[in-house]
This record gives sequence, C-alpha cells and structure tokens, in this order.
Amino acid sequence: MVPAQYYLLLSAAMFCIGLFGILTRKNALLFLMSVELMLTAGNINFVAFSFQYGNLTGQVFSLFTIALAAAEVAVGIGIILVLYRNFRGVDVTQATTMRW
Amino acid sequence: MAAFDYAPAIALLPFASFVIALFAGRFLPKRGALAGILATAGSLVLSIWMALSVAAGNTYNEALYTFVTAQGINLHLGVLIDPLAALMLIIVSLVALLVHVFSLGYMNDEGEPGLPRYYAGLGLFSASMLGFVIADNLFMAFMFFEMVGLCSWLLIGHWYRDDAPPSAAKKAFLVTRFGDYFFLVGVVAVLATFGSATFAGEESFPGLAETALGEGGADAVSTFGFAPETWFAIVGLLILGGVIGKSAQFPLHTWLPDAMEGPTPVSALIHAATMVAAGVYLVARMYGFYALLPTVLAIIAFVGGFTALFAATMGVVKREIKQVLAYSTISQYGYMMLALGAGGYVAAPFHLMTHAFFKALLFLGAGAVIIAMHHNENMWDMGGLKDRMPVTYWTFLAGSLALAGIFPFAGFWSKDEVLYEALIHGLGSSPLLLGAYAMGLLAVPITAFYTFRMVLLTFHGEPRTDTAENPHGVGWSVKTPLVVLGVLAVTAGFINMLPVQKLLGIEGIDFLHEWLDHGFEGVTAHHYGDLTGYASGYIGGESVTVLLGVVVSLGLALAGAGLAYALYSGSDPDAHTDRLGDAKTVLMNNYYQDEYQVWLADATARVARAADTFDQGIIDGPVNGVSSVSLVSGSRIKRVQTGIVTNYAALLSLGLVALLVVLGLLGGWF
Amino acid sequence: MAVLPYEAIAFALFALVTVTSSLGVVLVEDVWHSALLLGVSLLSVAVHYVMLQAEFLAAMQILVYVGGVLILITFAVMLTRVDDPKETPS
Amino acid sequence: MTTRPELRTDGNFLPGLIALALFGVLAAVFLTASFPDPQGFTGDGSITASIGYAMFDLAGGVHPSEGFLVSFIVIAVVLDAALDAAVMLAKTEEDGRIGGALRIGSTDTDDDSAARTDGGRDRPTGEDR
Repeated sequence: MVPAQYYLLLSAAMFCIGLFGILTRKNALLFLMSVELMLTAGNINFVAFSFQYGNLTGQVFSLFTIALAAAEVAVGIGIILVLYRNFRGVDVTQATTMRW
Repeated sequence: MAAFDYAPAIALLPFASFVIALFAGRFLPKRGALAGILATAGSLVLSIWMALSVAAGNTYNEALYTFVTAQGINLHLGVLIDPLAALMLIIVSLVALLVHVFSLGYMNDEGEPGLPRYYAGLGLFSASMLGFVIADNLFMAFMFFEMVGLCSWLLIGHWYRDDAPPSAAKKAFLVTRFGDYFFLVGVVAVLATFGSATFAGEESFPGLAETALGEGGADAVSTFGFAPETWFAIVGLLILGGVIGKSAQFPLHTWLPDAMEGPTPVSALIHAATMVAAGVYLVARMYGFYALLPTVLAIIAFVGGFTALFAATMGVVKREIKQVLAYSTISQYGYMMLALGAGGYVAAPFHLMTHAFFKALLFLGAGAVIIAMHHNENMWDMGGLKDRMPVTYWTFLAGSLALAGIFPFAGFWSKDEVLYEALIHGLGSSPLLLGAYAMGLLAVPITAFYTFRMVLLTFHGEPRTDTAENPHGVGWSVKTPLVVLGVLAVTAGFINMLPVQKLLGIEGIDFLHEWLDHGFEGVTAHHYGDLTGYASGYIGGESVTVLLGVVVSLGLALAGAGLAYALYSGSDPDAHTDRLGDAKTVLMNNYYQDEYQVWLADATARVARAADTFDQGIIDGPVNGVSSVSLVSGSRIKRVQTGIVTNYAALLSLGLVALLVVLGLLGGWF
Repeated sequence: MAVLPYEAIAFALFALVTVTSSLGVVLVEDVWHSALLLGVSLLSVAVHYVMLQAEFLAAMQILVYVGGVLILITFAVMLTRVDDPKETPS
Repeated sequence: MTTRPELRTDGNFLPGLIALALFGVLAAVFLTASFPDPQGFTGDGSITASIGYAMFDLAGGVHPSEGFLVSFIVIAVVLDAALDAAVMLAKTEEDGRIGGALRIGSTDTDDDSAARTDGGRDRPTGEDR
C-alpha cells in the first residue's frame, strides 16, 4: 500500500508541470494539453482519496471530470480554430485585442 | 355653498390669461390685454360673489390637492375663504383689473415692445397674488409668495435692454429672497413643530400654538428643547423675515424704490395690491399665531413705526414723482405693521384696503403724468398741469388728500385708527408701543408735506418746460381707472367710521369690524383681541382720547400740508430742500442704506470666497485627490491588462502561491 | 510491508514515467511530439488508477482521454499546422 | 515524417519559476502531512457496479458512496451546451461552414484556393472578403 502522500506528491508534480507549460509556452495547443495534465492531476487526487477512505465518491467524481475534460477539449479546439482564423496562428501572445 | 366651488377659478382665470398672453399674445388684437382684462374682471366678479356668500355667513376651508402626507405632515393646496380673504380678494382683483385697463393706455398706446410678455407677467402676477390670498396653509402661501417675487422680477425688468431695470429687478428679487430664506426656514419650523400649517380649522397651527401655551398643552408639539414661548417667538421672527422683505420694511426696504424702474402700472400693482401687500396680509392671516407672542408683536410695531418715519423723511427730498410715491409706500406699509404690532387686527387690513385704492390711484395718476410728460419723471420739469389734464389732477388730488390723511378721505379713517390702536394699547399696557406711536405720529406731517409738495410741484404753478406746456393727451383707458379709484379714495374710509361711532354714539357703522368679526372660530377679530392681552388705556375717557387722536393727527397733517403750500405754491417755487444742507445729502442718498447693504454684500462675498476656498481645498481636495489618485493608478495598473493569457495565468498562480503560503503559515500546515 | 514492496516499486516506476512524459509534453519543441507524450502520460496515469482499485476509471481514462481527447488534439494539431515547419509557433 | 523530439531551448522560462514555487509549497505541505493506512475497497462487491448504482441513486451498491443523479443530469446538460458552443465557435462568420481555419490556413490571403463546394459556379468577384 502506497501512502497517500506519494500520490499527492505525484499529482502536485503533474499539476505544476501543467502550470509550467501554461506559463512558458505560447502555443494554444500546448495550453490545451497542459490543462489536460492539470485535470488529470486532479483526478489522481480524487482516486487516491477514494482509495484512502474506501468511498466511491471520488471515483464517480473523476468520471465526471473525464467527461468534462472531453467537452473542454472540444470547446478549446473551437476556440483555437477561431483564434487561428482571426490571428492567422495559434500564438496566444498575438491575440491581445483585450489589452488596455 | 355653490359659490365656493368656483373659488380656485379666481386664481386660475388670471393664470389662463397668462398662458394665453404668453403663447397667443402676439396674434391677439391688444397683445393679450383683453384676455387679462376679461380674466381679472371674472376674478373680480367671483370675488364679489365670494364676499356676498361670506356676508351671508358662509365660510369655506377645503384641501383641494395633497402633495404628500407623511409622518403627520400634510403638504397640500387648499382654499380658505373667510372675511379677511374675501376682502383681500376684492382689493387685489379690482386693482389688477384697473391696472390691466390702465396698461392699455400706458403700454399699448405708447407702442412699447414685448407686450405679450408684459401681459403674461401681469396675469401671472395677479394669479400668484390671488392664489396667495386664498391659500389655506403656510406652505401653499410660501409657494405663491415666491411666485409673486418671481413675477415682480419679470415685470420690473420688463425693459431689459436698458441698464437700470434688470439690475433693479435683480435687486428686488434678491432682497426679498433674502427675507424669504427666513420665511422658508420658518415654514419648515412650523411644519416640524405643529405637523400642520393650516391657518384655520381644527388643526390650524395658531390654534395648536394657543393650546400649547395653555395649561399642560406643551406636550402636543415638539419645541426642540426650548420653552414653547421662546420657540414660537423664534418661529414667528423667522416668518417675519419674509414679511419684512416683501413688505419692504426696514432694513429690507431698499429694493422698493429701485423697483420704480419697472413700468408704472406694474409699480401700481406691486405697491397697491400685490407684492408689498402680501407681507402684511400674511401677518394678518396668521395673526392668531402672532397674537400669542407679545415680544414679536412689539418688534413688529416698532419696526413698522420706525419704517413709517424713516421712509417718510426720505420722500421729502426726492425729485422724481415715482420716487416720492415709492417712499410713501414704504411708509404706509410701516403704518400697517404698526397696526398689526399694536393689536389693531382690523386697522391693518383697513389701512391696507384704503392704501391699495389711493396708492394705486396715485401711481396710475403719476403714470398719466408720465405719459403726458413723455416719460420725464422729474417734478421740477413739470408744473401747471392742473389746467391741462383736469381729470388726472382732481383724482390725483383726491388720492393725495387720502394719503396725507385729511378728513374725510379714505386715508384719514384708516391712519387714524392705526394710530388710535397704537395709542390706547400703548397707554394701557406697553410703553414701547408709545415710542412706535410717536414715530408714526411724527410721520404724519412729513407725509402730508411731501404729498403736497409733489402735488404742488406737479400740477400747480407755471409750466417749467415746453413738455409741461404742451403735454401729451391721455385716453379713456387711463382716465377710467383714475375715476374709479378716485371715487374709492374718497369714500372707502366710510366703511369703518370708528371715531364717529365713538364720538357720536351711532352704533353699527364700523362695518369692517363687524365684517372681520365673523367667520371661523379662532380667526375673528374678537378672538385676536383676547389673545394679544393688550389692555386699553385712555386719557380722560374714551371719547376724549378718540377726539384727541383725531385732532392731533389731523392737525399735524394740515400743518404739514400748510408748510408745503407755503413753500411750494408759487408760480416758480425754489428748491427749498437745499436749506437742509448735509441732511439733504443724507436723505438723497437714502441714509446710505444701499451703500451699507453693498458693503454688507461685499463682506458676505468675502466670507463666501473664504468658504469657497475651504470648499475647493479641504472638502473638494480629498475628493479630487481620491479621483486623481484613482485615475493615475488606474492608468498605471491597467497595463497589467496585457491581453496575453500567459501573464494572467502567471499572476493567478502567483496569487495562489501567496495564498497558500499565507494560509499554511496561519493554519500551521508546515 | 515486510514483504518486498512490489507495489511501491510499481508506483515509483510509473510515477517516473508519468512525470517524465509530462515534462516532455511541456518541454519538447514540436507540438506533435507533445501530443504523443501526452498520450504516454495519460496511459501511465491509467496504471496508477488500476493500482488504486479503480479499474473502471482506468478503462474510461484510456477510452475517453487517450481515445477521444488525444485524437481531437491531434486533429487540431493537424488543422493548425502551417506548411513551413520553420514557422511552427513556439 | 518522423523526427526525434527536440527540447525547446529558446523562450522565457522565468514564469515557470512560479510553477516550481507552487510545487515547493505543495510538497512541503504534503510531506509534513501524515495519513493513516489507506482502507481500500475490501468487500467482495463489484466496484464498477457500485459506481453505476451510485451514479443513478440506485440501491444495491456495495461500496459506500453518495448519490449522483442530479449531478449527472446537470453535467450532461452543461456539457451539451458546451459542445454546442464549441460548434458555434468553429463556424465561420460568412457562410456558416465549419472548417474556416482550413481555408485560410491553406494560404494567407487568396480566397481562391479555398475548397469550393459549389463546383465553381457563382464565382464571387470581391464581395467575399
């Protein structure tokens, strides 16, 4: 039995990697993937605690999260396509219309 | 009660003429004059009908339209018709009608510009004053009081292209407004104290005040920590501020002589029936309140007496005919205030009425003279007009005799009653009143003197200029009002022949006393007599006192008139006023009251500037500071909005880290 | 855990795989490689799920994430790819 | 075409420090925390079946859980709305076709190279921006 801390650590690592990707990359697709990583990190937490307490709630929640992630990717790709159409690229630093 | 259903129409008819003259005046044959004449004639007819109903013993007190009722305070428009209001309605609508007719000759025939505006102003003026007269509560009275002030501003400044009229109009408006501030505070104070501002009826504030001053009644009203007597005196003085402004009492009288810059019919309307009368009428209207306050009554009497004397002295040296009349107006309203302060509730409306007739007559007569003289008002340029305009002369003479108080003209009866009331009440209870009486008495010969100086200079002797040699003729529209008013100036005094009754013992010829003694309980002359608490004192019996008063005042008046005749009756009289020396300079400059008020205004302006600096620097400073700090910091901080998602995410994460650290440190996670 | 901790060894192994491939996702130059590494990462997470007695979830992870989401991302990568590889953003 | 993955060398890694800091904080918190031994799912019932029962609020689940019927419905509706929105976003403004990115992506400016689905009829002469 692996103690819960290690799963937490694993998920924290994944989450921070996703965050790192968002903070350092400019490609919108990389953003999408980083967000997937962060969501998965959350899922690991859910499942780990579900196991910790012997309660299924966490697993059901993770299920929902997976569905949500799928839809989020769909929306995200829609946004990326619009971005691509309007700015002729997927570089998020180009889309600065909402600047001051 | 059918008559009273039409009571609002008295004020609404002139208002309709205002609207008609304003919007359609330029298309009408007489530029709105006919609408005004019809409207005021209708008002006069309705007023007489009201008076007949009142004479039949009816009274009317109804709230017509309620603005707001909250927390026991009721603001509404209403109509109160009692003997006093009915009397005043007839005076106002009659004078307004005659002024409208006179304006045909004074304005239309002279081809003045802006006639629709003029008639609109007259209509609104009449409407405001009539609305003021029928007001049943102090709040409504205040509204119409202000409208009267507004209309005076409009009309005095009628010839706005010249320099003087606009500034005179502004002065009239501002000076009366200054008094009205106190009035406004007084209205609020009355509402806050009594929760009701009606003049008559169950919830009337004079009645409530009377109860409050009685045994154990002080709990019913909120007097804000003062003793009821003190507080009521304060409220009374506040309202008196408005009265002093509007009725041109010292020290707020300075606007009235300047108001002569307006057209002469307007002067007649302002001084005889509407604006100036409003102040005195207001005091009479709420006399039940003032009667409870001996201190305030004494102040009123003293201010009145002083004003009567003070203004009369200034009238002595004036060269323009309208200026003389202006100061005589101030002086005569001083008499009315003296009467009110001395407990002469009947004497004041009586003098108001006779004065309205003879002063309107004098102003209209002066207007006729001014027409004749091609708008030259200097009396030294006139002379000898007696033979050239006889109708004007004889009516003007009647008015002058009334003003001077010569038996048996109207002014004699009313002025005598004013002085008589002051005398007996002064003898009976208050020595202070005797001082006011003395001043009033002293003003009598001066009044007679300047009146006859005016008459003699204008109409007698030889013509001193070519214009006076061949005066411009005047038409029927000028003469008709003069004749009507001339008859009234002779006869109006007979409605209240108190001295005759007292001396000869003929009962029942003091009609005005009886007239003002019926109506609502609590607003009758008798009730007021009980409230004031003035005792009457006599010198050797009532008849002797009456006779003494009559003889003294008549003798003084005749002496003043005789002096004027002696000095100015020649064919080419000298300017005797030069003999007064420095005193003349002082009098010509109106005791430097204007300069004094200008100085006062300058001092006030300095205070205002200091306050402005304070406001700009200390009040606005932080406000502006906050806004400029927000602006500057906004223009800096908005650069955070780079539009680049990465930066937002970085800031978000930074915040999250900081939050976690803080929470961790606080919660002991580490 | 007196016995040889197979479980701990498996966890360490797959944690290493997960973290490494995740780092790869955010660090490699080419988006296409990122997408592939994301697949690896998600698959290894599925292994963790199995170790946590969440077999159904592991199946869903593979089906939905790797089978659906990743295909979608691949699709987007292809859609937005500019002809000249030199101009590939980031 | 297959290429070896290359690490990205250019770019600004400074904001990445924030992520590292977050990891530091989280790791510090987690490593100091202590948990009891995990319980696990010990019964002999099927976990998957229990998930199914839990999701639809049905009795019969062996393993403890809460009911998720309402969440299920709500999430279903919300996700559906999100997908519709995604489709809407992906539409082009002019002609409502999906895949505008394809057309513009092919070349930068010239619309002529876009795939034409009308067989070349009705060729636009300029109003098609």
